[in-house]
Amino acid sequence: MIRPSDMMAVVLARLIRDGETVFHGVSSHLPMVAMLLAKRLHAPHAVHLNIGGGVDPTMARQDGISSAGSNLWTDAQAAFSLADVFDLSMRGGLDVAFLSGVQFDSRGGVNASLIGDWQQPKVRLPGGAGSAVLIPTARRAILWRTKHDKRTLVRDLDFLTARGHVSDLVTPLCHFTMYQGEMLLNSIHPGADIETIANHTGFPIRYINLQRTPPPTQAEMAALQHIDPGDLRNIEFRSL
Amino acid sequence: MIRPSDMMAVVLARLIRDGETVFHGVSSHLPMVAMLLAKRLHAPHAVHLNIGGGVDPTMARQDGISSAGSNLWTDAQAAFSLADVFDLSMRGGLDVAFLSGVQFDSRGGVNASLIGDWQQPKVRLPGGAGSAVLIPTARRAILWRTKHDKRTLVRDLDFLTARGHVSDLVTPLCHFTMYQGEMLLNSIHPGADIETIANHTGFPIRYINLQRTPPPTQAEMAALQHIDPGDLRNIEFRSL
Amino acid sequence: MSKLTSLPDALKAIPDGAMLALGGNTLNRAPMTAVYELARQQKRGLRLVKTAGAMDVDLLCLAGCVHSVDAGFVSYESHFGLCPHYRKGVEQGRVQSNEHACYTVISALRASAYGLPFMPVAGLRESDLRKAHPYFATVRDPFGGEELTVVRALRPDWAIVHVQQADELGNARIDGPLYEDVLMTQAARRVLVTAEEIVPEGFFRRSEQKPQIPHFLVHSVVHQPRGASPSSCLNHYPVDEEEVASFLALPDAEALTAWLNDRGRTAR
Amino acid sequence: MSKLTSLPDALKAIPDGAMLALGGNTLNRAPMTAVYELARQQKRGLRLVKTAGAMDVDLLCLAGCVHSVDAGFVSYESHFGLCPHYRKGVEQGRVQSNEHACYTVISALRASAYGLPFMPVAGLRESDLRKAHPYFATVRDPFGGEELTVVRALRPDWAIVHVQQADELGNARIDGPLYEDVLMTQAARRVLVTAEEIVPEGFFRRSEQKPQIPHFLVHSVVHQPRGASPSSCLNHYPVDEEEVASFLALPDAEALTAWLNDRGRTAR
Repeated sequence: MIRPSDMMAVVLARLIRDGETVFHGVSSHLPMVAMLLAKRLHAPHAVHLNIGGGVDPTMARQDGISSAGSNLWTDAQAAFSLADVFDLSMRGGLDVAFLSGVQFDSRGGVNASLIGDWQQPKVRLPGGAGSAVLIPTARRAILWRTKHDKRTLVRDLDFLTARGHVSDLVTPLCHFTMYQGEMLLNSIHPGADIETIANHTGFPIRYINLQRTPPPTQAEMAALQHIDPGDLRNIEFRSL
Repeated sequence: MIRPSDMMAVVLARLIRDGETVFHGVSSHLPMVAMLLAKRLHAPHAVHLNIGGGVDPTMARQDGISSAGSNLWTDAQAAFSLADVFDLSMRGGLDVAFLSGVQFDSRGGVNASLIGDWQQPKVRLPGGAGSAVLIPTARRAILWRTKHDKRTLVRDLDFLTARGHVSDLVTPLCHFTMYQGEMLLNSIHPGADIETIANHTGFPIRYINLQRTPPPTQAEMAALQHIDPGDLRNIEFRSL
Repeated sequence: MSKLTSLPDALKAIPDGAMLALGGNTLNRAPMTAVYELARQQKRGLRLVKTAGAMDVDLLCLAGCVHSVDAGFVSYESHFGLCPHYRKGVEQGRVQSNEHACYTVISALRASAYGLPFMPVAGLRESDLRKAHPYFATVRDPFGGEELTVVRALRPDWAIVHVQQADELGNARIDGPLYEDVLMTQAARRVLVTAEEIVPEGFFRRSEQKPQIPHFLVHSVVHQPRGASPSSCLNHYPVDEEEVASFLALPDAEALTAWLNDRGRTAR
Repeated sequence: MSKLTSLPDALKAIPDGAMLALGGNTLNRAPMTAVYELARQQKRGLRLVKTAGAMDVDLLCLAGCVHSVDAGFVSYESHFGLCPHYRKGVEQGRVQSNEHACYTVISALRASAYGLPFMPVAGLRESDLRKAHPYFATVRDPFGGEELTVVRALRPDWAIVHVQQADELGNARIDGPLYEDVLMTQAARRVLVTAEEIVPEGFFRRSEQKPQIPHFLVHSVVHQPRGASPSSCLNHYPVDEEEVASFLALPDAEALTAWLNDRGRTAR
């Protein structure tokens, strides 16, 4: 049995290419672990940027609470603050930004702001953090969400926090990629099937070249165990 | 015989009030020494800001060449970069900026840019450094110049580098202060007289309350010797 | 010229309705003891500014201190989830949520630090944030370029930051992540520093690590060991999860008062 | 992934006509050995950017490398006085002087670093600089305020900075005054670092003093002890006054060639 957190961490890691500058923010344990995994496996020269400002942390310390804490600083090899990262993206120098949200549409739109009417919201969400400026400016914005249902993948967003350079959306069931402004189903994770996905998705499922997501390899699982013994990659699932 | 450099350092120092934030830039040995003098005597809580970014240096090291060097850093008590100082002034937080130039008019205008026509200058000067933004934004801009002649104090500037909150102009002969937009002669240094000043000034000399500049006191001279054993205050006179 | 004072005295200077920038990020180096005391003093109408807030914002919302929150993100991150009291406050119309991208908070603070009424923001394009909030507008590039989104300056009345070391004059040194703290001290009218440790005057003169916050920007200094707890403070303590959970278990504002009083007795 | 290279090779990548930001300030931590090599390679049409330049700008003007200088101040400060070759170049129309307030250089670099076409500048008001130079313009505050001066972005093709320590990857640490160096590395398209000392990979991971310049912004690293001399370098050497005087005694560009060759032979 493959845990969704392991599968998602591995899929996110595989999307990182060697040498890319990659940022994740708060509440981002899955991308944080994915980044460490990618650097350990196929992308040793990817650059790990984060809110605390430590460049390329090894995260020998495993604090569980924050993906913006000083465990991303202490063994970093340089300083590059959150403001610096944003500036980098604004001038076109950020390759990848990992971002999440609560609603996603089929055109790469993200809502992390609110449910209901924006002038009188039914649910006030945490907010998009960097999304509104990073999704339009990073070369690729990779989205992830640990829920996959019709309230999450919707036909129409209640509020458009950001739209722009979204390239991927990874859920516990599958991996979408953007093609000509539309989210196409790219691969289905082990254990899921297209009917389940369609029944849990609020927008029409379309694809051109449908694949099975390769399950985590032994090397990937071993590396995951090594870099994330505290199972931070599962923290979003534990708190569901 | 009172040296002009001693007299000028003392006059500049007396203009600094306790607790003020005070900035000087490059080529500014006289204000640099004046600042140390003021802090030692009547203004211990004045804040010494400079290009290197060291706040309140004691300048135990006496390097002669630069007033922007790291001798203003090593024993500073905090960091505040040149950009920080400019920002401070822009938001109204800088009390005093010491600035110089090559031409000055009777309305507090400064030319540090060029002699002749600006499209085809006869003499290219070093440039106003921070003048164009500091003179309009610092509470008080204090000007000094180690020359006092009709080419320096002019009726009309060849080029207006900056105008704004000039409060004082100190020369080897005298001290002008601004009153209602006009430079009035405020005090005459020992050894000078009003005829000499008038003959060496390109704009009409006007005053309302003319004083003699009190010569350096014994305490001031002793402090000068102590804080400036290398005679940095005289460097602009040596290079004339 | 010592600026050392007690936390209650320092915070008495902050009036109702003040705009406050709070240092740190989520559960990291937030000035929590000062936040507790703001709640104890029952401040009203505070306008909070932060890129990413958590228990600081949530507690002040529960205590009824908050008029508005200018932030990019308000949540405890994944482990403790959403901020219930902030949410409820916004949903019931008591708290105004001025959502920013975290970067537009930074840009708005930079505008104030640079003495400007606004700051252009390159990245803010297709987003309902622009239409929903009057602090966004556009200007045209006078050099022949396109229209740009700009954000209005945020000029906090106070910045409150917790640091590892400070001296009595107000020179303050942060170890590790700075977050937006230094910018906040430059954007705000006044600055309150709480510090784990008060070092002797002259300490920093002998150090190669100069304080990032110079004394003349700082109005009050409070010696407050564990002043960021239950958020973390590098070289001192991690997040105190039990304490966060204890707060989140409080049913209402009345319970909070008792809870804060408990902590006040042990702290003083 | 070592970016270590020789200075001649590193500078071959810089084409004629490039816009170059030079680190340091006046005779302090300027990348002088790189400047010597630029002159040796007879670059043409360089557009220099600096808040306050001195021998770096002057030498490149004498060598005929310079098209324009965007700076607030160009002089050796009081001791050695004006820059004769810069002056002559401007006065004879060979060098274009784009005078800035030092702050508008900073603002123009910030604009590039922030991905913006321009930056508003609060302080630039009554000055002929505004009318003389097309890189100044105005915009109106869309929040109902006044007109503001703005400065056009400066986006250097290269920033060249000299630091005390770097590793082979390009992580670079400056001790003491930063001047505008860090901003320059963020505003420029590419960065060349010359360093007094090359530290082993991992050195900075164990240090509490993190490099202010991260590796991924840096394209080449050159091990260049005394690379700022004759300007000063904190913890290494003061200004070499004899060397500055020796340069200032050169009668013409031909003499400079011989003088640079002398220094090239001893340096390599």
